[in-house]
Amino acid sequence: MSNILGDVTQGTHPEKKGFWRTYVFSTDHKVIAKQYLALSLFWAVLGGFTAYLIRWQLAHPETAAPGAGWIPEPFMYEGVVPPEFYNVLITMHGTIMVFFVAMPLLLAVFGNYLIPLMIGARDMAFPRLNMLSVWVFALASLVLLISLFVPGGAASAGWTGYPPLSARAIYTGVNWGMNLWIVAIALEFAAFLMGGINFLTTTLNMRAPGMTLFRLPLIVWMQITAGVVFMLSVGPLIAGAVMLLLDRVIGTTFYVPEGGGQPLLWQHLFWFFGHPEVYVILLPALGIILEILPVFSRKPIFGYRPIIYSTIVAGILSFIVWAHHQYVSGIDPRLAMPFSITTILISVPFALIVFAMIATLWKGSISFPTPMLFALGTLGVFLIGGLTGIFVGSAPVDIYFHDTYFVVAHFHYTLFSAVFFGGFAGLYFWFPKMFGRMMNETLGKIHFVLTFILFNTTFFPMFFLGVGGMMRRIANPMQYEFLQPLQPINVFITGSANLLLISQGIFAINFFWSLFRGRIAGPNPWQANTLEWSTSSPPPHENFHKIPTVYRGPYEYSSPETAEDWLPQNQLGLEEVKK
Amino acid sequence: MLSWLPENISTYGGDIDSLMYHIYYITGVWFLLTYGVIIVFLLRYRRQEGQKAAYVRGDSLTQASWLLVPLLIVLALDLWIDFQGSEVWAKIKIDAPSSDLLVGVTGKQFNWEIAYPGPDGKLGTADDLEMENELHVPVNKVVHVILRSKDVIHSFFLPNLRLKQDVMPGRTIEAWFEATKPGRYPLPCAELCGFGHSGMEGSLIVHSLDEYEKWVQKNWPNKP
Amino acid sequence: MKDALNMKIESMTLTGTGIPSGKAGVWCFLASEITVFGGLIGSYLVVRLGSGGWPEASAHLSFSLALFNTLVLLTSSMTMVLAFDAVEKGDSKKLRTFLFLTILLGLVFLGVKAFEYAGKLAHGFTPGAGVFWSFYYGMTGLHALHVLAGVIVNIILFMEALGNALKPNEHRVELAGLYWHFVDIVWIFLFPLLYLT
Amino acid sequence: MEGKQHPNYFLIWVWLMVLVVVSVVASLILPKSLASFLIFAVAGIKALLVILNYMHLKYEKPLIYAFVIVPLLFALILTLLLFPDFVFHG
Ligand code: HEA
Ligand code: HEA
Ligand code: CUA
Ligand SMILES: [Cu+2]
Repeated sequence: MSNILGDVTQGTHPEKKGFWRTYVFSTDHKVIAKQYLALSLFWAVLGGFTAYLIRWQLAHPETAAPGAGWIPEPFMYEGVVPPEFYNVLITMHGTIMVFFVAMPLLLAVFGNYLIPLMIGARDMAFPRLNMLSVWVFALASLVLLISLFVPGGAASAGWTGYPPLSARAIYTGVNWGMNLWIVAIALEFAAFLMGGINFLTTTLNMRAPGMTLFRLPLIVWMQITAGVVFMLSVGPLIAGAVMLLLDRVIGTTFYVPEGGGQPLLWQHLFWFFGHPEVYVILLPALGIILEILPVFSRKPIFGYRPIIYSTIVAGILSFIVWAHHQYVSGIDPRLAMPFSITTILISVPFALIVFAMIATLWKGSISFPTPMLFALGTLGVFLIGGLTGIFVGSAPVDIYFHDTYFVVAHFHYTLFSAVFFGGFAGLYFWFPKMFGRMMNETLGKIHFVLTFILFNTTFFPMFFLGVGGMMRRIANPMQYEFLQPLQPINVFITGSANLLLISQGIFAINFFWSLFRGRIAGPNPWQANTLEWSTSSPPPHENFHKIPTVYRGPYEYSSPETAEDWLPQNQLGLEEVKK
Repeated sequence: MLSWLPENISTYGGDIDSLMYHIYYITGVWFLLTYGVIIVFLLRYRRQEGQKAAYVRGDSLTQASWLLVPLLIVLALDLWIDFQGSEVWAKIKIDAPSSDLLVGVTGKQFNWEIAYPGPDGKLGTADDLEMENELHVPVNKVVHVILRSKDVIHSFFLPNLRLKQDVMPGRTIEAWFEATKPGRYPLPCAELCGFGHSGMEGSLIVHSLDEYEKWVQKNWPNKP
Repeated sequence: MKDALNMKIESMTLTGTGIPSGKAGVWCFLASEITVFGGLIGSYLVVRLGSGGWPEASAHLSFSLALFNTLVLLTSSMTMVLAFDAVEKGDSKKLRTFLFLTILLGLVFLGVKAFEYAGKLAHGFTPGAGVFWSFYYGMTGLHALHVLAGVIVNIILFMEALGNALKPNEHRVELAGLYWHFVDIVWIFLFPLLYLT
Repeated sequence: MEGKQHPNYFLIWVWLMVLVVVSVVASLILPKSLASFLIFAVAGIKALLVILNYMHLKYEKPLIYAFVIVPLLFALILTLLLFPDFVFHG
């Protein structure tokens, strides 16, 4: 504990350690990444289960959900979801998916695993802090799990937790569940703050010789931008969460109007974080596809620097768009328009990134193994999500679309594309590096096709629901006469969603099967350039036998310098040999 | 897709709808373009024996202009959307016309309480009439709604009028509309407000002018 | 094989900013702390300016206790920086003295704070007594927690200094100092925000 | 530490004390608005003294300045954009 900030230079470990030190209390960034992977997959299963119950209730309200009969009484009644539990379900679904799946999977897993390897370092700048981070995250997970089982039930004010609904137990009947929810999220923030500090310091200080900032792989840029954006946006929400917790526990009135408080304040603090947060999730996913596209088109990334600048511009802009979640919440109407303008303008930097990706394909030599398929899937799905963001970004249009399924469709198109398409792309791509074995291609392709089709059949119809006026967060659309004609869509969506969930089983099978039976990968199965591929798979403790020296940028594919179509960053090229 | 919109019966609903269509066409074209280009590239440049990819890094200005020109178009379209949006927004939210009729709507778990000011036109006086979940208004009149909440946040949603406004406890928020067609329309709550949120619904009853007069006569028989 | 020395040499050839990692990390942490207190103080400002009428409530605060605490905390910042100075000069006796003084001053601050809270609570100014009191307890409470954390860090350093175990990690006195001064700066603003205006 | 330059720590402390007294006196004798202005100006100066000297920002690289200025800027933006909703509302 006292040595948390010790440099890696002081923290050399002897090679041999017991089981506990190697797999559980390890300070090795690769082990920590895998621990995060295990936790996030655990939560993904739980998040998927909540989605199943939500979808069942929406399509077949007040009927027993198959396979849910075992859930005991205060929660469900022989498989039937009561309305108060429906609110718990969406709250937990949103919280789990955003904070306990997306963040750990995209930031903690890929960031931890890749940053040191890609910059040519032996570990993070603060390995012990890194270990602390995963354990704080595990604690957060535990607290969130416990919150499900305390008397009074779990948090049920939506993942956005708007007060006063969330500020006083009388409005929901939820007491400790909500308090623990706040604590869990605060702990999660603490874990990712540690992670962010580590990512940034590591990238600043631990780069291998020759690894200048503009030779970093783009995913590293994306990860640290995401980390910085996270660290700078989460502060006000931490303050806001403290206020919310105090409101609940010691009776302050920050958000309670009877005591002079301001419920609207929470919304501002939440979205000041909440919007940057969605880019915190998106950027690493974009980073993943930016790594994969050049490898499988055997071409350099088109416009490496412009992409970096766009990322930074998008990161900065993301701090001044937050009130687009509040157009109809009673903010000053004069405020809405500037926010609407900045919101829509943020499409410019993302357009650049998208165009750069497309230009990378141009005149490439493109092959389609599973990681490439998922990368292209991410791009395709994110495009729809981003473009529909323009609808809700326009303030007058959002008057109608706010809190309808149009928004639900929009954010599943963006989030799901980032988290699952992007996450799967990354897992299929780096699985050989992480575990030394290849994943099965056939199963992978089947998984992709099913996920891509079923994702679209699940979420595209939600746009129609939204246009038709269906509100989100309602437990039973059949209670509304004007929504009854839309019910067949809901039934269709639920059918697709169930198949989508089941088809993820293919991934699970592939994952575990390949873990033990997959083809041995070798150090560089994709013939990629970045440094992680220059060491063995999986890399040894402390990553490299000798710290590599870097001679060039990460995307020198099909370079005229060599006859091969790839040229690793650490390989001496013609020019260096001449010298 | 947008044909699923519920029937529009408000004076400014048309503006919102046409803005929606504009965005729909713009994004639709971009969608088709980008998807088209991606698919063409994927087919055209798939791996073939003995063919090496071109070494293009997009560094030079001529190459980067392949990014910059489309980007300028995006920027122009963005500003266009913003510009149109500002006009519609100003019309709806900032330059509200003066009211012909005032109603108070108070959200509470889990009902809309509706207060009509009565003949004196003022809310909070003795001749007020209170009703649950039924909002009666005349057609073609500008109605101002005074929104309040007794407990948590609710959201006053009239899909057919393209009107949605959260009600915020501790604050008074004003919204307005002018309905153009008599009938009965849904008035759900669109913000999560507790276990009874689902099903919190009232209705808007738009009367023709003489029907409205009858309704007024029934409720305030000795109107001065 | 790779022993500590080897790694040290290697790490010197790494490409970096020239800022020691520990320091960069702490500043990075402080950057996000700035937004925590920035958000809190910003909220306080707007809510206060928007509702008027708070000077009456803030008149109930004990100005003299807060003034005393201000002096205590400012002084503790000096002792902390003198402790760091002692590290640079390699004077471990002075280091122990100044760390001890800093801890002591921190504890005095917390003691006074506790006394102040008790007095307020006894007069019925509970956290629920209005939004001014919410902010009062919220802001000073969060700050006090930071002071407490700083005291704990300093105590750990002090213990190590006692056993001379600090030797290889002396730079951590500087890092702890950065944090401690930051907490001091927060108080520099809380004092006028709550007690003076 | 580069160059072993040192501010005079004790002198800085004296200044801090003086400034505390200034702001206290200001709050007692000056009219309200002027006093507030002075008090926050003084608080700013005190903070600068601490950060530049005790935290040695004076001797740091520009990157560290960014660690201070950027978050302050964002906090400022947040606060300013909160004004319409909480200060200027009817
Ligand atoms: C990863 C997640 C993610 C991402 C990337 C985005 C991206 C964007 N989002 Fe989304 N959003 C969410 C996750 C995300 N969002 C979530 C979770 C919510 C709901 C939270 C809740 O209430 O529970 C939400 C809600 C939300 C709202 C509030 C809706 C409401 O509640 O009423 C708005 C409104 O402006 C919005 C806008 C945008 C915009 C403009 C973008 C832009 O960044 C998109 C930019 C990208 C493109 C535009 C595509 C590429 C560009 C081109 C191909 C060029 C052509 C384009 C033009 C000419 C315009 N989002
Ligand atoms: C990353 C974010 C994310 C993801 C992936 C999802 C996935 C899904 N979500 Fe959603 N959702 C949210 C974030 C997300 N969601 C948020 C933030 C809300 C708002 C909450 C609120 O209103 O407060 C929401 C709300 C929401 C609603 C609206 C509820 C309402 O407003 O009433 C609905 C309704 O259909 C829904 C459905 C689904 C479905 C069917 C899926 C399916 O796609 C799920 C499919 C499941 C998986 C893909 C996981 C499978 C498991 C694995 C991949 C691991 C297996 C591998 C091993 C074990 C090795 N979600
Ligand atoms: Cu009222 Cu939802
Ligand atoms: Cu947003």
